Amino acid sequence: MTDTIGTDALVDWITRFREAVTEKREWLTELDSAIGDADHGANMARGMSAVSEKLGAGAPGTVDELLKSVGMTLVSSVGGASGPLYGTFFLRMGMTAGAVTELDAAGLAAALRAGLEGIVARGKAESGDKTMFDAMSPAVDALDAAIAEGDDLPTAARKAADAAAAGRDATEPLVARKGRASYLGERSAGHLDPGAASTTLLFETLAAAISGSS
Amino acid sequence: MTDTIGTDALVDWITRFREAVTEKREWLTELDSAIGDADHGANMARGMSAVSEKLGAGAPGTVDELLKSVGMTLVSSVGGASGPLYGTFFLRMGMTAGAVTELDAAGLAAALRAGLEGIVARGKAESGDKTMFDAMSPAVDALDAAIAEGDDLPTAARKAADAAAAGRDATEPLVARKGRASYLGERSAGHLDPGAASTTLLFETLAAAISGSS
Amino acid sequence: MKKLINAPEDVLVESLKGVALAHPELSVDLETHVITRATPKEQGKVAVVSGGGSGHEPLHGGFVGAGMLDAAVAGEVFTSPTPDRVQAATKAVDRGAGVLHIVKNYTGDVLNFEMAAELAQMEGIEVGTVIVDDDVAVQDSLYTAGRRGVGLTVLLEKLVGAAAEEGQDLAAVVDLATRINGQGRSMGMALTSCTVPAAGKPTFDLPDDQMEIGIGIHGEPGRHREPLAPASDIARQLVEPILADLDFAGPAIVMVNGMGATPQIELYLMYAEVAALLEKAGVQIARNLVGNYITSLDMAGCSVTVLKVDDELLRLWDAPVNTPGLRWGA
Amino acid sequence: MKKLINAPEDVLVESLKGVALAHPELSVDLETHVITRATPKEQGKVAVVSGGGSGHEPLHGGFVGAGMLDAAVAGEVFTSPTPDRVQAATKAVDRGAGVLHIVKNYTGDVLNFEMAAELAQMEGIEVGTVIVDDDVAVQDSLYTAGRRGVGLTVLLEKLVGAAAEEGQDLAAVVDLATRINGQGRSMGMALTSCTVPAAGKPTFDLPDDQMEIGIGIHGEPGRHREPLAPASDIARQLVEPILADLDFAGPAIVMVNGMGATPQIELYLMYAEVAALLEKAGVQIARNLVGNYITSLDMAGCSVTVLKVDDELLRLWDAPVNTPGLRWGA
Ligand SMILES: Nc1ncnc2c1ncn2[C@@H]1O[C@H](COP(=O)(O)OP(=O)(O)O)[C@@H](O)[C@H]1O
Ligand SMILES: Nc1ncnc2c1ncn2[C@@H]1O[C@H](COP(=O)(O)OP(=O)(O)O)[C@@H](O)[C@H]1O
Ligand SMILES: [Mg+2]
Ligand SMILES: [Mg+2]
Ligand SMILES: [Mg+2]
Ligand SMILES: [Mg+2]
Repeated sequence: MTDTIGTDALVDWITRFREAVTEKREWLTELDSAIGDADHGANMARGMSAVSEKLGAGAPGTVDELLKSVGMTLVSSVGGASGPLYGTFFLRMGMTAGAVTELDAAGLAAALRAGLEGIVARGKAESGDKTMFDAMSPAVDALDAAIAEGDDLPTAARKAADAAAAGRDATEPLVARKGRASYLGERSAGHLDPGAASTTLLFETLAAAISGSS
Repeated sequence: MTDTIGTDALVDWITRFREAVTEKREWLTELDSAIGDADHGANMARGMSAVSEKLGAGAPGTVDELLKSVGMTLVSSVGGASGPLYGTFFLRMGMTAGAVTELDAAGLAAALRAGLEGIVARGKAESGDKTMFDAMSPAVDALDAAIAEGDDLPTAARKAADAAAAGRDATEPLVARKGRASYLGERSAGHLDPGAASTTLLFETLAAAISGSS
Repeated sequence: MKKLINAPEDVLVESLKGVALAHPELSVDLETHVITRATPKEQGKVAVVSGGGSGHEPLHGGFVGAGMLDAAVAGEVFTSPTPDRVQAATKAVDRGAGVLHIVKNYTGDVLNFEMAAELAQMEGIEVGTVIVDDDVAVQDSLYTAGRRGVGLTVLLEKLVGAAAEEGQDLAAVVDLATRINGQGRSMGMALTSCTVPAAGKPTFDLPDDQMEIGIGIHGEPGRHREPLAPASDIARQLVEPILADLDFAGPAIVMVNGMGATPQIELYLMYAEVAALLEKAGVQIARNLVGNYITSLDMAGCSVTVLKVDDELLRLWDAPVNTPGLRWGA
Repeated sequence: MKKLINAPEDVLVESLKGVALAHPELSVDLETHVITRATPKEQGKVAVVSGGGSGHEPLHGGFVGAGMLDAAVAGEVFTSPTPDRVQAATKAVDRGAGVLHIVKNYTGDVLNFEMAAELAQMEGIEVGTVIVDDDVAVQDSLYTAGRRGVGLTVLLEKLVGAAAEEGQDLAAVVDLATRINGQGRSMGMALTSCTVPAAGKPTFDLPDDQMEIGIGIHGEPGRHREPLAPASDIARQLVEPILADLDFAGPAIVMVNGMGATPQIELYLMYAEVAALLEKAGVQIARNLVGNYITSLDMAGCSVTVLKVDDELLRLWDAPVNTPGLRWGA
């Protein structure tokens, strides 16, 4: 078993993520209706379809070029909070990955960690603020822990996805402190955070791409 | 039996008419919602309550002063189509009645006929245009006919009220040619004319005032 | 009924109170509901008075000011004001050169302004009248109440106001008004009914997937009801009857007007559709207005008005105007 | 969903097309959704750029023109525009004296404008930023996203636009903007939700007898929901938190703003209520705006903005402005 993820698998990840946000578009928007402005589904679907179009014209051969292209496309097609945040995530991932054609488990973990840090640098979210951070941070932590325990990449990615989902579900009772939902004060409690929901899709599709490619 | 109507009975008529339009206010507005602008009830209630207030401050002793005062008050408090039309009706009635303290059957019939002609002079309505004319004209005709047949005043007034009601009901299938309802074209058919409905109340209350006072 | 009001019967006066507070350049009489300029125009110029039921704001009160109206008489919601008030306004603004009454063609408005003109003339004030009847949704006929006065009223008040301001005499101003009325047409549609405060519920029920074509400005239902359609189709349904009624090839002023609850983003979208159709028909849009100018309370929908113009009308259009609802060059 | 639109995804571009057709004095880029003045201001003057999600019209595009904005960047409905577009607008209008970005305090707007400023600065354009956060419905805190930028944005764009137009340098313009942001506050409420075209149904459900207090401008629910109340009570609920947050005794500019579907007759009525409450609290209303200036698509409701002013701010307020949404002295 090759415990790496190459550019093809990364493209597969991006494609699956695009399909997932498109399929769950209405659900994401519904979540954003409850505590935001009812556009998270549209934002993610617009951004990822721009990414697909970009990649369809020819995907770069190295991991850094590929992920930076994804990031730049998101930055320049989404707008809203999620555009710069997801955009920065992929840009930082790419910068950390470097001009390679595949990433091993440690390389992927480092890249994801850099992406997460990029989101924090931009958005200043902390744990419990009820944002995408609350799904992403446990997912990256779980990936690190699984690799440290010696899990193979598919297993580690699966654990990351599960941690993201758990983190997403844990946003429900929270009172938001960042993003639009914070304007609702106490009324933001009792709803899942839309960004945490899309981030869970990001890790679910990563796990699927990795097991599909392993 | 005194076959006349004096100023007291006329005041009673006006009071009863006020009560009737106030009580039927919502119905009149509903009729006007269907083929007009949803204000006929409010217009008539506002006008007649202004009239009551005016008369409450002291009713004139002669028929002409009384009816002209009613007419002027309606003109200056209703607005819309019904203000000038009902206002002119009472003004002309008063002018025709003259400075008397009571009207006999022929005098009342002549005054009502003059009122009707005033409405036509202002509004140019013809029979079948789906307006208050379609209730008032048969009512005045019926009064004339009853008096010619030798009916007493209460009986004649009763027949006039019945003719008004029949005229009102006959407006239902008509396509309006005057007033706001005319803008609806064919869609105005299938609804009673609100003005014909309030005119019927005018003759119903006249009959009630006359029988109450006879 | 969801409205920012207190008691329904106080809406008009309380709203006029707000107009008075917001616009020190206007005088608002809370008894008679007459709005005049705080600084009257010079003696010897024709005064222009309009009015009608309330609920069409900014029409008419929002068009009082230099270059447009001298007075507006506000009736109750959707109810023409009474003759005594129109006469009072007429008398107040007469500067010795006569007064033009701009009357929208509704039986109520026509009758009340007619009586008002009689009263004013009895006091020696010369009164001219133009009856605006531009709504092509209504079939014109000698035997009916005729066409309604709708959107064209806004353009006419601006143009005639400019002519009066520059000192044209009453006969000229009446002629101009009559000419404008002859060469302008409008057509409107509604996505929703409006709710008259005193009635407390929508004037008509319109299912979620239906719209009314050929409405007026009083919440009256239109000529027909049909399934909701895209903006391009709605534009066609508004523009075609206008073009069918009068040859508009050549320069024109075009207004896309909101009925009160339709936001600007939609009105501009409609304007793009309307402009494309008109251009295809040889209409050159020389000037335009896009916004809420003659509304129907909280109705959602829009109307289109097209007015054939020449250099003279464009000159009057471009003349300074300084009112709450329309302002440029001042 | 009852709207005058074609396909939901085309609303923005098709509406911008209408803006372009209606306003030859503006340049509208249908690719980047950037609106600029057709005639740029003189070299050597600070340029003022704003932008944000669409659906708030006339904000921001309707405020481009002499005396106000140099460019507006229109994002998708309720979605901040992307950094590349803001940067393109910044570059297009820079006249060598630097550019002020006016940003409403939403995470999306702040992040995208921040990236845009970085991009512009990399190209050697000096960029100053003011983040408007005037909404007292939101509790202010270092640990949250902070207060939203709402109604004050309109007043700030006018005042800062005037300062830039008269030639004040970037530091002065930034200072002025910061000062204005410090002394203005707003609060809003909704009678109905709005409907985002792409979503196709109302963002939140609000029963017929309920209203939302403390809403923003993106159809987000407010701080709390309560039974429908008379206008006088609503005015109190909007004015009190504003006065509790800052001492407004003295001269002020006051705006009563409609959310998009509320007609003028109601806004003026609200203005009367608001003005009475403010006066009682020692606020002297020196200037006012009543109308739809910063909207939330087809939401019914209103907001109140109060800005403390001095003679200098009043001078800038009275300076000529010539935009589709705000115009005087020109
Ligand atoms: N400061 C922040 N840091 C991290 N994530 C954030 C922050 N602010 C908002 N988000 C995320 O962005 C999501 C909303 O994205 P989206 O709806 O696309 O943008 P917008 O809020 O501009 O409409 C939220 O659900 C939240 O997860
Ligand atoms: N030209 C006319 N002649 C006679 N009656 C008329 C005429 N036009 C309208 N009406 C009557 O007026 C009634 C409407 O009155 P109202 O609703 O109070 O005024 P408006 O139509 O101005 O709102 C109609 O139902 C009709 O009976
Ligand atoms: Mg959102
Ligand atoms: Mg009526
Ligand atoms: Mg009426
Ligand atoms: Mg958004």
